[in-house]
Amino acid sequence: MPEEILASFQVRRLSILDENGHADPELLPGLSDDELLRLYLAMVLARTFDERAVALQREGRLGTYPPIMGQEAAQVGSALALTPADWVFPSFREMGVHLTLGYPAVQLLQYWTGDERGQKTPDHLNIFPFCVAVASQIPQAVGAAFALKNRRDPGAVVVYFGDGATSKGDFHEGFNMAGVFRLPVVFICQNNQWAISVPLKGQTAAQTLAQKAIGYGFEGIQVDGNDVFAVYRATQQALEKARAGVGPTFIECLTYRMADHTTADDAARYRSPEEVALWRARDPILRLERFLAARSLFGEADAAQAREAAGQAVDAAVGAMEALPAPGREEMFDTMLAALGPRQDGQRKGR
Amino acid sequence: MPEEILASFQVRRLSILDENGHADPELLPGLSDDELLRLYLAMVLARTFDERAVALQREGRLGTYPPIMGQEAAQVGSALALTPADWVFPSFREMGVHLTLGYPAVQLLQYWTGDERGQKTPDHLNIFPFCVAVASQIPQAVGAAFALKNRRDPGAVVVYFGDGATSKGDFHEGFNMAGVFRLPVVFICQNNQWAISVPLKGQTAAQTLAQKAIGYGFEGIQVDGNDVFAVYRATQQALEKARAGVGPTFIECLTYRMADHTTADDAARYRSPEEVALWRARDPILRLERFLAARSLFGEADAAQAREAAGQAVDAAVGAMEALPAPGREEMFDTMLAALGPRQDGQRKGR
Amino acid sequence: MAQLNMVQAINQALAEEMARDERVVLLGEDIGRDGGVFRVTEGLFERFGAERVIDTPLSESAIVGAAIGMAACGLRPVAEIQFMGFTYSGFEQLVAHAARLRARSRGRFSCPLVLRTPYGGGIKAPELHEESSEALFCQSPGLKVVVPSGPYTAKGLLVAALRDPDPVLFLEPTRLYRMLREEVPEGEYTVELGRARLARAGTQVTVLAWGSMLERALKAVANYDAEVIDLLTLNPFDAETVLGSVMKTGRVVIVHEAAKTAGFGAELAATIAEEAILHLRAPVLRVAAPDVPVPLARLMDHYLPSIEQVRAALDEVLRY
Amino acid sequence: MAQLNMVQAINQALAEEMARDERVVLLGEDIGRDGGVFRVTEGLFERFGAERVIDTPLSESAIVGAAIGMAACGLRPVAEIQFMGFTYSGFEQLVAHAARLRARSRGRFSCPLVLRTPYGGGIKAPELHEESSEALFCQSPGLKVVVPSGPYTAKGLLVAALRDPDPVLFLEPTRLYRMLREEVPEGEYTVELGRARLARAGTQVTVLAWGSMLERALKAVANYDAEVIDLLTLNPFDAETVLGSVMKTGRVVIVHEAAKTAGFGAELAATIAEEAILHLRAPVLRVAAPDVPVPLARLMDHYLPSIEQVRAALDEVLRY
Ligand SMILES: Cc1ncc(C[n+]2csc(CCOP(=O)(O)OP(=O)(O)O)c2C)c(N)n1
Ligand SMILES: Cc1ncc(C[n+]2csc(CCOP(=O)(O)OP(=O)(O)O)c2C)c(N)n1
Ligand SMILES: [Mg+2]
Ligand SMILES: [Mg+2]
Repeated sequence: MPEEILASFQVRRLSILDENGHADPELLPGLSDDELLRLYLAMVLARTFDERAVALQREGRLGTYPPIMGQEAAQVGSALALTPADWVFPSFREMGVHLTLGYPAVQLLQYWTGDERGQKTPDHLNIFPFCVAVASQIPQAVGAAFALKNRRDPGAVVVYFGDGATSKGDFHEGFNMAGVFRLPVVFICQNNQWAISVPLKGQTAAQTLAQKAIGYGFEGIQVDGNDVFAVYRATQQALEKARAGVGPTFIECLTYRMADHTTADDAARYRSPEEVALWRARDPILRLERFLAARSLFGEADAAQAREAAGQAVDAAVGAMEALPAPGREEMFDTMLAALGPRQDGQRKGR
Repeated sequence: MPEEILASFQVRRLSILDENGHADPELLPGLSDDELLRLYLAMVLARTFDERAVALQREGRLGTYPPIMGQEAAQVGSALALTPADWVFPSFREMGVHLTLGYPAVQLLQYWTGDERGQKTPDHLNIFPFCVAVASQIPQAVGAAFALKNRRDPGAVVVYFGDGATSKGDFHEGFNMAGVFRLPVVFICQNNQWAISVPLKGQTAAQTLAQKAIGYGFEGIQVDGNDVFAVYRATQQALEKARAGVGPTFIECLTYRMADHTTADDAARYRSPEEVALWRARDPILRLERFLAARSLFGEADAAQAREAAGQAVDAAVGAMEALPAPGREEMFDTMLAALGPRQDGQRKGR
Repeated sequence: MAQLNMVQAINQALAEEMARDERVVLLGEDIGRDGGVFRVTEGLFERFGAERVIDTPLSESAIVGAAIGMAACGLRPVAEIQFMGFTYSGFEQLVAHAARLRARSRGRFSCPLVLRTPYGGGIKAPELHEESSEALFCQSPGLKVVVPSGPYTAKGLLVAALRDPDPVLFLEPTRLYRMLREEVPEGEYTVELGRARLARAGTQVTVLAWGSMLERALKAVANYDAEVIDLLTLNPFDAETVLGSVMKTGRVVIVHEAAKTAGFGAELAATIAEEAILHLRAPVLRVAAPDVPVPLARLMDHYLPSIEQVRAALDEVLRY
Repeated sequence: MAQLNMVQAINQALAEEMARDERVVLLGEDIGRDGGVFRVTEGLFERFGAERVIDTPLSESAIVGAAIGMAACGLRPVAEIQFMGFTYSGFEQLVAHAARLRARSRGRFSCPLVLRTPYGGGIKAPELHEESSEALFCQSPGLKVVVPSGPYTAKGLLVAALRDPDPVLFLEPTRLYRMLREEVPEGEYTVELGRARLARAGTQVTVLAWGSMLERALKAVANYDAEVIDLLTLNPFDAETVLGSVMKTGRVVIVHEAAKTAGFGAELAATIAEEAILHLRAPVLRVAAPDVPVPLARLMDHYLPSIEQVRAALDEVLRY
């Protein structure tokens, strides 16, 4: 009768590709050479876009911008596991997801100049607008999963957020509701270990974020977030579970924000260069290059060529973005409601 | 490298006193006969107050009232572990805590007639007002714990809430913050298995509520909430930990709401009489009586006498409450701000 | 045609729309098996099942947030928040997200949800169960705010809200739930959003009211030559009808049960002071609750505007 | 006396009060080692330590909620919400709890907290970083709402807020943070809460403004005989000063950057329409943002009231 153990739980960690480019053959997803190269090119595109965006901001050609550098494996690996039927709810730092899914780079740039037209997702993609209010996209994604389930839709929902988001009430309410109704949703946390200046241990006393899933009665797993194969595999398995009606999964991608929080931030104020250097060595692109090289899929020249091609694509997007006309005053009115009220109507006409 | 176990967790359950009144001698708290009787009398007082309050409501002499029947062990057992230096943040269903700590019964009744004056805690008690907005008292309690720690105050904070509250964002944000700062706070959930008509499994997919603490990096334990010794022991240990700077504890008291949610509710709409009967047999008072009887501390006559004395005390409170003058219009103004603004001043004067 | 109270009228509107349109789903606390704490959703769980009448965990922010995701993904969610005072914890989802999704996505996604919540005082309930904070939500340009004043308008406005392509906050005056009975046609009819209703014609003074104060205002004007306008929709409100009446009478009394300062009466008065000032013969008076937190039952009669207070205001403006 | 900008003035107020009163503690996101995203708390973590300058998890509701508990237990918490748009997720704690604790406990507990947040548009920041939803908080009778318009008033009002026995929402106009420099005395002084300030004397028209719109209003009136009143405190606002000026000039233009409908300008106009109508010679005009969601940077100039719009309103009322 006295003290007994009611329940036991374990948190697993998945990693497949190590820093030297060695992959665990049993866990390696069965990807063709073409698919492997696609992963690589998508990561290079994400990195290139990011570098260019930061540079544009420095030149005053873009507004405040949140770099994704270091998080390419987490973004590209998860995005490539998706199908067109799936829905994506991003936070504000998933440009690598967008690019991988084919969201026009010109629109991403446009958005980061402060032009909402960049948020109009093309019709063939199910990507919600960026969401700056941390964690508030999570219950929305859960609602989308409700709708998919209710409509017997074959898709699943993937929602992205950061480590900081795990402290918000909406993280909790969304997770809990998804658990209760076993909804087809995959929660992907890019644990880049910083929420602006607050390190992980200032965000939670929990040893891992993955273990937070225990409180909601579904599976949580930590993956090496700089390992594109681990991220891909975990996402794919979670999506399968979701589609099979088994319910939600929480994937913690342990990664690192290699750059400043945004271009308005100075990370040197609150973290050491040593820490950054440590993680630079764990660069997700580097290790994929090593893997590909070992498979003779890849050489120095290929790297250069990939970067060159990505650079051209981004340059074209920059050019196109800068050629766009400025939004007119009526943009404020024209998509806010299906039909404006009388006062708004007057205001639109300048009255 | 591949899949590894990162962390393991266990959730314990504590029970000391079984339904037949047998106690585990190793775990039984070292209480004197007097203290044991005090526990008992406090539970009888709580039960008696509750019965009378429900009856008064039926007669139209009290407003909507949320019965505590069945939860006396959880309330009295935890309250008796407190010291005067501790702070209490109740939800709205802790009349047993209030009575045990010496909160005037007349004020409790007054409050449930819809008279805020009942919420003016006497100066010698540190009990926050009832909090109807579910879970919102939790971050406030965490703030109080911050203050105690900051001021090197010897007290700790105890915050009460129900199973339904565990779904709220404020539960999460408060727990998480308490974990990060290792604050001296004890979280006591009276898991009475229902949140109005929603049963526990509609509230969470987790197998226990106690396991939710894992996500915050501190200890969670389930206790038999109808076992006053288990509740007392767990609370006392948690308070010691809090005072020693070890941080928060989450105690899930698994109990049952034997009555309707409130006097405005009809539980027969959503739960079976069998379930209620099952839990009636687990009545926390019954099993304490059996324990006391086995120790020859107690006979039938004592029970009758205890009930009689409690009845008289409550009757006196009812009489005193009903003799109170109605609150005057100026009551709305007089304690809302240290100094009213000019418009409020005019409104107070009827302008 | 049956005589229904407001609870029945709302229930009927929900049932009919659910039968008509399978995208309509309900979610909220205790709305399923229990039929809602006011029994507004009674019988719908039995009739439409757990997939369309969803008992949620106790999570107001997730209720609103999930409704947004549902709405964007092709459902027509009707979320219930058990009492208006608990909308505050879903406030961010409602004003920062539901009200802006169409704008943020430049029309790619819309958010046709209805958020129903019992609202207003006078029912002897605990704290936060009697809020009338409608003005908070009238500052969200993408959100409609609707307040029926009786069973007939309740049904017609709710059906209109359910079919609206944008989010609607639907405030149900709790005090009226079972107080009034009216002829309510079975089957489909709508009351247009954004239009006020002339509740009583008159020439000397215009009284503006909504929700449960309409009932009180109508009682108060019994012996006055007063025109009474029932706003019905607060955002966007029907300035045309309001101004038309004010220009005719030259006198205005606004009645609302929220505290006076920054209540929705302020917007009405301000609009009148901006658009009809040359027609005014008297000060624009607001009869409202005092600027104190909503009290509990035993002080509620002192808090809510009374018939006498409305009459005193009428007498005052009529002195000019 | 030094020339300080508003960031420096607020920093100085915090530092001085923390040195004077050890009960004053700060909490918020990134306010510690990072010194706040606007550097308002720079140096305070180093000077006062982690127990008094508390970097919290990313939890707005808990920040406000914890501040309530701290305040009730004898501290003087100053909570920072990183941008006003994120107060919405702490809304319940602020309006349902902080603003009511004294009333709910009938005076046993009080809640002397200050909630600081950057507020307003024009800084080219992402969504929800440029909200000016002050009117939402002016409907909470137990909560004071304060908006400085420059470094001098910022320091003096903040010190007054810190010493106030009740909760104060302190809105810092982000656009002004580094735009204006003023003489700011070192050491203690206060600017009284609840009092407006005559920013410019005049006789023909009264302009009411606050926060960052004051700067714009002052520019707009350059060639007019206009009296400009800087509200400083919105709740409770200084009706006496406002009405005194209006009764003198007979004309009013209200300027605010929030959307027009149900913005705080409505309360001012309504009060004037109630108390000073016989003195008015012209419609009470509001120059405000249109009723649309706050846009991003590239539309912001279309959204915020411009000097030209203020002048057009002045010209219009002066025609009467
Ligand atoms: C609710 C809310 N609070 C504060 C902010 C300001 N803010 C923007 S990003 C950020 C940190 C987010 O950290 P994390 O969730 O780890 O995501 P990351 O930035 O690392 O991608 C903060 C505090 C916000 N956007 N939303
Ligand atoms: C935020 C909020 N939402 C809804 C309600 C209405 N309500 C009152 S009690 C209750 C259920 C609470 O369940 P639980 O936390 O288990 O406490 P119990 O009533 O069982 O003591 C609900 C939904 C409320 N008071 N607060
Ligand atoms: Mg992060
Ligand atoms: Mg319960």
